[in-house]
Amino acid sequence: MVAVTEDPIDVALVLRGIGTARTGGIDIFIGTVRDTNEGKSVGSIEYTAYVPMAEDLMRRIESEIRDRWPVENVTIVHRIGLLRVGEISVVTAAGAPHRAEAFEACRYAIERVKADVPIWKKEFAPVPG
Amino acid sequence: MVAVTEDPIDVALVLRGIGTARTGGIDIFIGTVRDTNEGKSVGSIEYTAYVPMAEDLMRRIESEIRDRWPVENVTIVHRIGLLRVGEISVVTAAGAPHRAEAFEACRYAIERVKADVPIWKKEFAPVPG
Amino acid sequence: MRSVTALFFGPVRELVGAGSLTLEVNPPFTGDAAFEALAARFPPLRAWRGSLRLAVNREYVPFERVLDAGDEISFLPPVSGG
Amino acid sequence: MRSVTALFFGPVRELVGAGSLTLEVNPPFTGDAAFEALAARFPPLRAWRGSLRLAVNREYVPFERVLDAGDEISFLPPVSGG
Repeated sequence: MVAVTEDPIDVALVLRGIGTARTGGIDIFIGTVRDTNEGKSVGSIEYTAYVPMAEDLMRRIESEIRDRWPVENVTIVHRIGLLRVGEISVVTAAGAPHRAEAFEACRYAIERVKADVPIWKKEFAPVPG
Repeated sequence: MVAVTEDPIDVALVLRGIGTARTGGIDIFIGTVRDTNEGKSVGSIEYTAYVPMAEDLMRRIESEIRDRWPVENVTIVHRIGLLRVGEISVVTAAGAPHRAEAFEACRYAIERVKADVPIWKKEFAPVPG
Repeated sequence: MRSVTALFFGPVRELVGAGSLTLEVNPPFTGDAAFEALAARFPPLRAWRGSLRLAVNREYVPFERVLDAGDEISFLPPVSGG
Repeated sequence: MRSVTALFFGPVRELVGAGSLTLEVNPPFTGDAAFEALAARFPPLRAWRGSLRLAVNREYVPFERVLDAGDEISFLPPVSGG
């Protein structure tokens, strides 16, 4: 499952979609909005995307992963819109028979997202007070 | 947070304990009971532990991780008792400023658990019918 | 001249001040030619040229790619999702 | 003779048929000597020797470790958690 969404990402929901009876290991990466970036205070981040291209690329990444590792399930979800510190911006997850495959696939997914998926962030300083 | 527990592991609860405002990346590994192992059908697995030693070792693993990576939080939880296919046996998680550290710390945790923590499994075939 | 639809995102969108524009591209109708057409209208964009990637119909392609009339193109600034 | 408490887990527990026993260990009072005392009572355990790890007071230690009276020891079969 891949998606670009304006809604908050529900990790419990992601998890329910990722395990099967053949899955022995699931790796989930969760990216959250951090309160600093490159030394500057961050209050919120606005994410924008070239949505249809981003979803096309996510589907391609999923298919690359399925070609490369014996995964049962792959999830790539990125949120867009205005997110506050602590909110989840991205989740990648992979369920596989064994843990090494799950880790590698999940890591590959987030690295590819960060390198190629057309999503941009704009940081805003915390509101004073 | 580390624990050996007889209760089902609540991943949403783990997640709530793992993120802070300084956390940019969280990696969570979830081990589940698979329906086959080395070619044999599995219906359930009974996990037993040398509980106090297991928890001591988990605390040591957490402290090794904190020495080695700038993690905000580490979670290592292993369930014991009789688990059916699909149930979660183990969760390791690490929250860190950046994703590389989160992945490495989370992977280290599960590898150390599997290598050293005194927990044993006994597999049972599925009940026929 | 070939007419294409250019979409803008991230900092490029802020620079252009619009989400999309129709661009008239001169021969040889390449991505480079489309960029020239755009940069003629928004000169500060030239400073970005080295970091932009070209997408045509939602796929990354080289700037040498020849465009067809009606293509959806975008000059994408470095992505920063995650 | 030194008296220690031996705990059993996993397949070793099934073989011994108990969760714990008091073991009387002969000089030189090492983990090896404790294993000898146990294997004398449960000979099939000898086949396991190569794969067992010794824990004394909840820490892995070498079999050469000298035991004190009252130590909690365990001969742990290969772990299989996860």
